[in-house]
Amino acid sequence: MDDKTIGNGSEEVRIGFFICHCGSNIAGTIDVEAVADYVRTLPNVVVSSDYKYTCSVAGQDMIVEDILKYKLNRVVVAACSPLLHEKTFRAATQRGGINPFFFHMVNIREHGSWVHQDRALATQKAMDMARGAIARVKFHKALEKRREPVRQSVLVVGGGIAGIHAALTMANAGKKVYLVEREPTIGGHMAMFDKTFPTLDCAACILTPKMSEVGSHPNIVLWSYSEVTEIKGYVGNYDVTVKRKPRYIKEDLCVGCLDCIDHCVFKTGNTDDEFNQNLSKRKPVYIPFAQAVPRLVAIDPAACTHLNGGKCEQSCATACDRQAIDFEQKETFEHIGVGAVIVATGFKPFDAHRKPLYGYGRFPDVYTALEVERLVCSSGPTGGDVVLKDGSKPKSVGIIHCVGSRDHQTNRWCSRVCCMYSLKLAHLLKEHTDAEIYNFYIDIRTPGKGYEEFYERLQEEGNHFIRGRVGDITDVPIIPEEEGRMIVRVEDSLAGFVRRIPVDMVVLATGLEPREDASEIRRRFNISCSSEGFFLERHPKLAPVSTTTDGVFLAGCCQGPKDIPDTVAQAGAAAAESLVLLDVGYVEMEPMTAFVTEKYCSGCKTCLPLCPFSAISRDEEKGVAVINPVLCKGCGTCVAACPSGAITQNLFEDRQIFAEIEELLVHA
Amino acid sequence: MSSIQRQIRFESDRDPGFADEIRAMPGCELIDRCIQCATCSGVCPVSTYMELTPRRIIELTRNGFKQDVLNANTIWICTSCYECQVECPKEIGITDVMYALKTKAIQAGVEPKHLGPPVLFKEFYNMVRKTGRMSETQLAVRSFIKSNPMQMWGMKWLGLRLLKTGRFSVKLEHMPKPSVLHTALDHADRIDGRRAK
Amino acid sequence: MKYSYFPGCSLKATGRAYEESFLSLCKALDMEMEELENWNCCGATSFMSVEMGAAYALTIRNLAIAEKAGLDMVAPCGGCYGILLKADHYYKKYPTVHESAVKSLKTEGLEYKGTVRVRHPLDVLASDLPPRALRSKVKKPLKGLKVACYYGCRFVRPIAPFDDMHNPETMDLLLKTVGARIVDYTMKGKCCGGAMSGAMPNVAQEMTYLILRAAERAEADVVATACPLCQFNLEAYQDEIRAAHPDLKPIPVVYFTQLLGVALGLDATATALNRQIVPVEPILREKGILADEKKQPATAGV
Amino acid sequence: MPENFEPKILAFFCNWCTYTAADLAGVSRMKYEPTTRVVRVMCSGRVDPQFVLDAFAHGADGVLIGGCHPGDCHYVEGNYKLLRRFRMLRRLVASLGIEPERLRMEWISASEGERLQKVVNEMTAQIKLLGPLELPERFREWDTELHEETFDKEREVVASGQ
Repeated sequence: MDDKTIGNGSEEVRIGFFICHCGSNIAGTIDVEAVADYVRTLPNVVVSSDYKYTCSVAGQDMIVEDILKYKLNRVVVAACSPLLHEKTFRAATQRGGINPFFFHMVNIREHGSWVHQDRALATQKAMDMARGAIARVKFHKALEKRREPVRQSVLVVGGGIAGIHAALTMANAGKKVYLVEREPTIGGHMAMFDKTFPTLDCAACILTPKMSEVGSHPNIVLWSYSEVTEIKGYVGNYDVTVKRKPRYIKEDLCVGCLDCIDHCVFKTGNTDDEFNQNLSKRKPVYIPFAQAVPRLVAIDPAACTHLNGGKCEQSCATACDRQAIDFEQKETFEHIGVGAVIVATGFKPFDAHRKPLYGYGRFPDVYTALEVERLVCSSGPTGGDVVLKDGSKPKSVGIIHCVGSRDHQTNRWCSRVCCMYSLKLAHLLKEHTDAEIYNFYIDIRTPGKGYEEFYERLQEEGNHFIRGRVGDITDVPIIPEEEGRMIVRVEDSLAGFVRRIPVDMVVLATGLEPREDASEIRRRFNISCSSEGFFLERHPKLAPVSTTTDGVFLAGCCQGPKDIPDTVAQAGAAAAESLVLLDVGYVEMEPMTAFVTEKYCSGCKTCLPLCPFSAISRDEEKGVAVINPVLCKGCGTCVAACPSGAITQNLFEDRQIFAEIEELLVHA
Repeated sequence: MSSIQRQIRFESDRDPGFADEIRAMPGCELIDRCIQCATCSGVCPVSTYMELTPRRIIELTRNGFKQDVLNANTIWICTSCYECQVECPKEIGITDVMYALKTKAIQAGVEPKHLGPPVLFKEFYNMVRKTGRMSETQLAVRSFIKSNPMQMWGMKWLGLRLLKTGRFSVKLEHMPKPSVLHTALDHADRIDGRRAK
Repeated sequence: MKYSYFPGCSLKATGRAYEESFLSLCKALDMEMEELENWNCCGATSFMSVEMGAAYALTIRNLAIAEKAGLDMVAPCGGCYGILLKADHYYKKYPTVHESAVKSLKTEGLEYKGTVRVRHPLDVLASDLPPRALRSKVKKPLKGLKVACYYGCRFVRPIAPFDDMHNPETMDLLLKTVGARIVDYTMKGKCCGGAMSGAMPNVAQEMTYLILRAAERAEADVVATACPLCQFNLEAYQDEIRAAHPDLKPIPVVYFTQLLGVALGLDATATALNRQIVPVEPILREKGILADEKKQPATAGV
Repeated sequence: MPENFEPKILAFFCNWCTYTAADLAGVSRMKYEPTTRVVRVMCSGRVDPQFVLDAFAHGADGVLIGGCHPGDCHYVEGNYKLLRRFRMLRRLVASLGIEPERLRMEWISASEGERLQKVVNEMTAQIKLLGPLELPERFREWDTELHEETFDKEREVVASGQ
């Protein structure tokens, strides 16, 4: 075969090769001039040059100019990862007047200079990789991106502050929003907080207006007590199934008068109130808290006598003059179509039982931070009275930072918010009890607007700051003043000696971790997790709210621990990214789909069950397989399986890959 | 004596090779991970008696302040109960570091000559190397003679109590065949973290 | 059930009540303990403090001998148990330890492949007996006896193969099985001072004081231990501790094997109760566990 | 075995997991052996057994296939399809007399840069011990042998007068 004429049609293949120094990132380890010199000797290569920063405007212009000057019809760039700059160079190729898919990229930075030390071997590897690309690009074809319309609606999963803010932003932009929340009310963790740092705004005062706005917004469909069970389709066109759990209340009839709660046969609560961190009891028919949205009661099937098959006069049902209570209610499923998805499923507080050292669950007056949030809150279980389990007021409180965080035995990461919320709780506890407050910390981290100033304020308020992670909490006194109290044993590392500090109350600043079901959610939405289990953004700096799945965005603590300002900012960003997608109105589909060459297809049906997207069907008339390009996502599994080689995947054609393999191994 | 002394360390006071020697000993490889959180000192049952808390030992060791570390009473007070090691959030083998430092101090000959623990360790070592077993009474007597002979008087009641309950034995215990152990131990490497030349 | 038995040095001296009670208990439960041939001292904390290479070689030698026997190796002393376990672990983890030990073992024609399972009597009694084997043999349940189980350091630190590192419970469960009431106190895993009791008596005695005090406050009648060093430190120095802390009442400190023996109705020689410095019989009689008959003369053998 | 033998490992990495993991290893500057030559595919399910055989036939000393962990496939189940094929392929390769260490399949997720480093280094070390595969050279030898054999046979046939 004549090499000069391989390719699309009969024209001569003219390849331009460009290798990037990336400053010293590549050139420091790989002899780029040698690679350029070598590639120049390969067949069909018309021009081969190196450049300091190929991705710069000047670098791209060089490619465009060379395409015109040397009448190039193929371009190969050896630089960084295609996941970073393939788009850039495809665009440059297009500007040179040729189809962007006549371009191929060689990764010699992430897979080369950054991971190897031996200059000769790294250079050899770069030459091999370049040769493989040169061989493959000859077989490239002109391809067109297909456009698909985008549905003008969005699914927001999770109704914490992230989901609320994202939903409102989208809804205010005129888009239809489906907000799905697992609990009976939206509000998330923020609704449980008393005040917010560093401004000490009342959390409820700033959150509940947003919650009611969600509840009444004409563009928002709010499904609480519901879960997304299935999502199919692709960017711009997702088909979603939502399971609506029975709350045993007809939502359209309930007006939230709460008469049913008053008339429940249980005169006081019979089950732990999750919203109050189990510090109080609630009835089986309940509303999580006064400002819950939607303002609908729910009946807890685990606590309700009737739903457990017991005998009950069902006084709640008779009390409701609108007959809204329906014990026969079953779960239902809603099917919706959306253009984008914002995942805002939040976090789980670290379980303090996992650090037995601190005596949580052993000593009655060891609390988690979230429990203390409820204790200091005037709508909390004690009406805002900070009292110990025996009813007395603490005279001395120890706040232990970094519980579960920065710890190889539990979670390695810094949870980012604990320092600041500990300071806030220190302030509130001081205000409520006038106790001596001891903060036991490793480092105080206050990177935020007004945060360091808040720390200073706390210092001036007379709080104690002891730099040392607590080693022991004991009830064995060695001097009389320790009698009957918990004694915190800690090295005051700035003073350089060990101290024993008797306290009446211990607060554990528990860190943030991924929810237990994070990995289930991740699979459902086809996104990735970082090693610790938080959802992975597409790029840590440049695409912080996108995921590897187009049209699925992240907001809030499901992506990593963050405070309320950052969460709201990220939720806004996720909404903005979704809006871009919706407002452009169409998505360009990558052309790497598969197609069947009819004359080779024997109609054996091997491929049919392989496609997870049901993109392949059989034309019974012709007896051949047909691939629907709209449904095909371009994985290539059917291509590899076709016994007669009738299926081709654009950009990953057999002849392209074989050419690449063989040339990669020339020097082997 | 009462003149005011300058309290400062110069770079020349450091022995960077020392930190490497310790890092190379079993269990000591993670000392650079320490964030000085002080959990070790907080949980250590005897840190209250130490001149330098375990946290400071780690910091001084990794910075090569050999003299400060080897001369502190800390390493001899450590009872090797491993509380620090299992609670360390960075999973540093703190107890192993203490062992490593003890061997270094004895190698360098800077261990306190009349402090109970180092005297006990050396007596124990010599006895076990010779007989293969440890004989409690003999060991106690030998250690007391070298560290604090007067203490033996205080122990006389204890001795009597043990005698009365049949737990006192002055016999020197030994393995049936200690010679095999002598040869075996002579052929073990000295694991002291020093790079082979 | 047959095991290799590594007594360790203390069980032949101050801790002989442990050996006596443990071996009679094993006999009563049909567990065979075969003492390791020509065993040597595990090295304890002391040897390791002087020379590290020889220290690991010393410990691993015992493992190599046990490997030849092909049985699980039972080490009742907490110190021995912890050190054997750690040596086995480090032998596999650190090439320096491995190479040194291999060279040393070779001189005796030994090798260690790393297959020995080091066990503690607590582990063996709790996991290896058929269900209800212990309970069915109980003749004198320890009804009403309030026991503070004291674990100390080495069963669960730095490696905890059979119990919770932060809240060990095996001894509690065993003694509960024979009818004892277990009191809860926060010092059960704290260090007793170990080998320092002789070398730094004032330091060690403060540590034991806190443990005994905590047990006393929890209203324990007796403290149960599973290590000769712990037992010795907690029991033998009570008079000396009382000099500094007159509030400390005498409290018997026994081996858990002694209590199990009592519950199984084993005789006084088998349970070695006569070796107590702080006698335990009075409280056992008071609770009606031991018959309140004629006082037996203290006939301690040497 | 030639001195300083540097094995060539042809690697097929899926775009979403293992290729990204390799990028992460790069960004984290994790050093590993410069022995791999990576072919990027969108999904490990695209890896055709013929690719693997072709790689060996053209001189690869080893072939590494990297995909997403089971259940994590970007295309739902492409990696399961690979797994099925791989089982067959492994037997085929073994029957060709190629050592099993030379063909490896690994699930490496986007966050497991460290794992990628470990796998490449491990595989390189194993193949260095095995030495070069040199299948093309062996093919040439076999061809010659085959030629000679047939030639001999033909001669025999001619000599026997048929």
